[in-house]
Amino acid sequence: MTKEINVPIAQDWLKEFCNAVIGLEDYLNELDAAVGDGEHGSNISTGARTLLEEFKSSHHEELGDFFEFVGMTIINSVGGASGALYGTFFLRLSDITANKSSADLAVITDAFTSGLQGIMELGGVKPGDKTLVDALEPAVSSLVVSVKNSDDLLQAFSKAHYAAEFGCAATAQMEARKGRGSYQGQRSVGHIDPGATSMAALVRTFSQAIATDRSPIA
Amino acid sequence: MTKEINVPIAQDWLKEFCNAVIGLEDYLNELDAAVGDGEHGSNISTGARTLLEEFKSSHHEELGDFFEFVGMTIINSVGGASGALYGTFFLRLSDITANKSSADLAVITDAFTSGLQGIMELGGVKPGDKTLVDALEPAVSSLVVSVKNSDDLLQAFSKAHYAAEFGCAATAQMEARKGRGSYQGQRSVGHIDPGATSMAALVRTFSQAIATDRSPIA
Amino acid sequence: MNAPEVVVTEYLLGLEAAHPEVIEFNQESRIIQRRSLPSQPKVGLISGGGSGCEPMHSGYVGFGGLDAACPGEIFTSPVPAQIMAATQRANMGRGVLYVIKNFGGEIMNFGLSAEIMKRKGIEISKVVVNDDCSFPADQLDRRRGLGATILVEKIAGAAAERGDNLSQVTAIAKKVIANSRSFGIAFNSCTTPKLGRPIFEMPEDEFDIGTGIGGDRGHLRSKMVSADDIADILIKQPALELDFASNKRLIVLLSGLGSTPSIELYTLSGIIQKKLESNGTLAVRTLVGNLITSLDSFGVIATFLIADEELLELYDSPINTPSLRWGR
Amino acid sequence: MNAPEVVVTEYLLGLEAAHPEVIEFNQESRIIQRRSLPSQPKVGLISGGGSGCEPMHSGYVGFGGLDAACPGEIFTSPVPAQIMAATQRANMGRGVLYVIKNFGGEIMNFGLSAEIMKRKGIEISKVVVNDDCSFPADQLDRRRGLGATILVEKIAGAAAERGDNLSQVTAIAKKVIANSRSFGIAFNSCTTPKLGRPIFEMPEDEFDIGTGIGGDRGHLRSKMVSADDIADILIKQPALELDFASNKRLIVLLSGLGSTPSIELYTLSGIIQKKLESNGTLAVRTLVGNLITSLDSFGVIATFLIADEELLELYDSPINTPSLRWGR
Ligand SMILES: Nc1ncnc2c1ncn2[C@@H]1O[C@H](COP(=O)(O)OP(=O)(O)O)[C@@H](O)[C@H]1O
Ligand SMILES: Nc1ncnc2c1ncn2[C@@H]1O[C@H](COP(=O)(O)OP(=O)(O)O)[C@@H](O)[C@H]1O
Ligand SMILES: [Mg+2]
Ligand SMILES: [Mg+2]
Ligand SMILES: [Mg+2]
Ligand SMILES: [Mg+2]
Repeated sequence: MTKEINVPIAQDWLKEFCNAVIGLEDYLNELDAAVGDGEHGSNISTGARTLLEEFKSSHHEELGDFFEFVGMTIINSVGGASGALYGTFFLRLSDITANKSSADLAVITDAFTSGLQGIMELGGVKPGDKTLVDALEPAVSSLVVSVKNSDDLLQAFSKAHYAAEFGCAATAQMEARKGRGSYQGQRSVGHIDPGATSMAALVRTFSQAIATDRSPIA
Repeated sequence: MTKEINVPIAQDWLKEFCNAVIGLEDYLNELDAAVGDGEHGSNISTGARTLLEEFKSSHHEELGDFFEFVGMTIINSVGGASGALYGTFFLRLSDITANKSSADLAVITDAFTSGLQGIMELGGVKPGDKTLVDALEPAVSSLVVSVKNSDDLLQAFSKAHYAAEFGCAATAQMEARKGRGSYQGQRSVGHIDPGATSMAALVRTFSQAIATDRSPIA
Repeated sequence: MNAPEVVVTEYLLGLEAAHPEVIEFNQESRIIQRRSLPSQPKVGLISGGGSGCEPMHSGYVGFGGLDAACPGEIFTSPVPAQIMAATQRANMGRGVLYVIKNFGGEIMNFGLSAEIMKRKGIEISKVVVNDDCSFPADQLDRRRGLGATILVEKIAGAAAERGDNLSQVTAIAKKVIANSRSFGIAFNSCTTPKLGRPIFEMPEDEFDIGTGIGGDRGHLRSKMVSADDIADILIKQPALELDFASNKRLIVLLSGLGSTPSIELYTLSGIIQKKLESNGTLAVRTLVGNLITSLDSFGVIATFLIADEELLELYDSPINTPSLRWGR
Repeated sequence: MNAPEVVVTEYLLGLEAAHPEVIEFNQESRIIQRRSLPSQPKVGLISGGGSGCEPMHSGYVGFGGLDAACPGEIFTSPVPAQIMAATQRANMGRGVLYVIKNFGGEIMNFGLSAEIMKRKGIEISKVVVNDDCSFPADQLDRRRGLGATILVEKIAGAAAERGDNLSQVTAIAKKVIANSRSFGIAFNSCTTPKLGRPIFEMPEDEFDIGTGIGGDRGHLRSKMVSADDIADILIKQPALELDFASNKRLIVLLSGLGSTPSIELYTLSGIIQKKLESNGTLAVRTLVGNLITSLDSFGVIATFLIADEELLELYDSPINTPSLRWGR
């Protein structure tokens, strides 16, 4: 059973994520059309395609370097609000995993916690504002509990994944207070947030990557 | 039975015509939409409204003056191709009826013949080009025959009216070679020409005016 | 948004209010005229046509452009009373050039006016713009005046401004006409205030080839094609008639028909320029925007003018009108 | 007309080709930059935002305007790589002003870039334009950057051109922001290349109040009203916030959202001016056209700036950009 992640596993995670959002491009655009400007799917897929292309030639030993590379690639290929936010998330992961070639649940939880904070700071959002934070925050809370309970990595991320999906679904009831959706005020209620949907996919693909892991550490 | 027209009868004619085309405004616009730019009804109605207004204060003894006044009013209120053409028609009527306080069928036929020529010259059109000429020309030919046959004025204009309506209907089979309809080429076939339709109304209202005439000469 | 009866008047009032230094709306005569006449008498330039084709022509009144414009009702040529008032305003004793687009209504109304004005002792010269080459050359009658009208107004306007006499200004205008061709396409019909609906229906996946202004539909309908193919359609006939192969320097205008977004216009003009260049022809000047329109039609008119040194110099010289301004 | 992936690039190529003397498209960095830097070092000005809002911002690059613009994908803010390239291009040693519209994406991407650029020793100053007063003043976050952005670029651009230093240029920009308000309405939704259909549905007889750019819908839907009522809606909140009653001289911008015909725009701007005048307020300058758009949206954004002598002088000074040009 996978107890830690390393660069190959992290890269598997990101690949799964990239393929997932590319598959969701139209769906995410449609979600964004209901509350925003109809291009979250395309934005995030552009980043995903760039990442997949970069992975063909990239090579990193340490998680810190790998996540910095991921963060910078996203920041400089996605644009919009989501590019800066997703990018910042990975830059924070990079800070916490600096000089590490592997990370266990505790470190990963620290990293995700820091990533969440980075997003909340940069975006000026709190939970309940109907953004990707509403998928990420429940996931991070769940991870924190898992660390306390000494769950194994897969257990922890399975729970985190459910928390994220649950949080994402809950955005339907929220009124957007940040981002383009906020311009609609009450009219945003009744629609799931596109950023929360892609963020839930980020958490889900993490558990996928560690479940199907074929790396030597496994 | 009316044998001649004078200014009051001519004015009755024009009033009948004005009311007729105002009533036809939308229909003529629709006809023009099919082959042109959808405003023949509005153009000609603008002129009609102006004329009706002017008639309230205008006063002319001689037909020549009256028709010049009508022609100039139309020219300076209608615009488009039809304003210049209808205006010219009346200016030609004015030339032929200059210094006359009344006109019989022979004079009227001369006047209409000259009016037709004026339109054909100014517009550079011949019969068959799918224009108002295709209503006017058969009417004029019919008047010429009526003069030969010594028809009375009402008979002559009843026949001329049918000839005009017939000619107007026949424009449906024609391809426009002049005016906006011509830009459509073959696609103009199948639609009645709006100008021919208003021109048929001009001939029809002449017979109406002399039939319902209440003037001293009657 | 407004009652059909007042549409044109309200527009003209708005135009005047927005450009008070350059033009004024002479409400009595229903013309747009230059705010102040030039200090030196020059040849006058006037034009006019149906409204709904903005900024044509009122947007081109001012220094280096027209002296007056006669706006008709929507898609209806102006009446002689307007044209004569404009003539008298524009006449500074050196004669007046009428820039007429080849539409029956304009030919007739400007023609009638010219006759009367000449009798009043004003020297009148007329040019008829017929740059539309979507109809074959043996159907000259059908060749409408399109984008070249703007070039005539700009270039002949500059010639008048520098002091040319009436026959010189007329010759320049004719040179522009002889050396320019336009071609238009459209993806829909405009909606006129009077009809309150599109003049004609156009299926989503089709477009019209050979479109004019004033609500005209094109004379060939086709299934939708790529921007690249559209560029080819727009270039083909002008290239043949103006012999781009030998005349390698062009002024190119690309006008939207009223509701074509800027991003689409520049995209298309970029493709056109690339195509020209790959054939060794250079667009030495390019003008892109809503220059001659048809209410809210979605489409374009491309205009090409062979640019020799004389025309280029006049084109480049200063102009200050509501819709074209440079050098001042 | 074109594949969504190439829409922006093709537009930028077309813009460059049409205005080669003024701007160039730096393809590697994906920015539009002034063709030649001024002879005297001056404060640099850059801006950027989602494409689809043309001519914003690329159309305002040139003498007296921006030094570089960063066009993002359709309705997507640019990425820091672009912004940093633009910063480096615009930096002539006297610092660079970022003109940021109040959208999360722009705040964040310009913010990230500023941090990095400052570390590289470039002096950066930022202003956030939030002239949209369709949201109440206690929801500052939601107040988007609209037409005032053009005024900031024009007026701060002129200040930079005359040699002001970074803090002076920044102060001017802030003064413009503090003294301007915008309000938008729209009659439909634009169609984005990616979705291939309107972002949202709007019944024929309704319209949106409080519309922004970038495909935003308004936040209040209403039944269709007259042009006169629309003018009232556009004026009301700006008049309150800028106190038109005491500040009697304004610069007024009326921008179409992309597919609003010129005749409608001038009609509306005329009505607005008349209403202002009847309250004793004067539009001393008026700019009407497609200035800041949202693809093919049909609607308008009205922007009002209190014009004191300083701002007016800077507004009037020469500018030569693809979309704004006067005095040169
Ligand atoms: N200020 C913010 N803080 C956190 N998340 C945000 C913020 N603004 C937007 N988002 C998230 O980004 C998503 C939209 O991303 P995207 O469509 O790519 O960018 P944009 O909103 O600039 O068009 C939203 O659904 C929301 O989850
Ligand atoms: N050159 C012409 N000669 C004769 N009649 C013409 C000519 N051009 C147009 N017409 C007539 O004018 C009618 C259209 O008039 P109208 O719609 O008012 O003007 P426009 O064609 O300028 O829009 C046509 O139906 C046709 O009968
Ligand atoms: Mg979005
Ligand atoms: Mg017509
Ligand atoms: Mg017409
Ligand atoms: Mg966006």
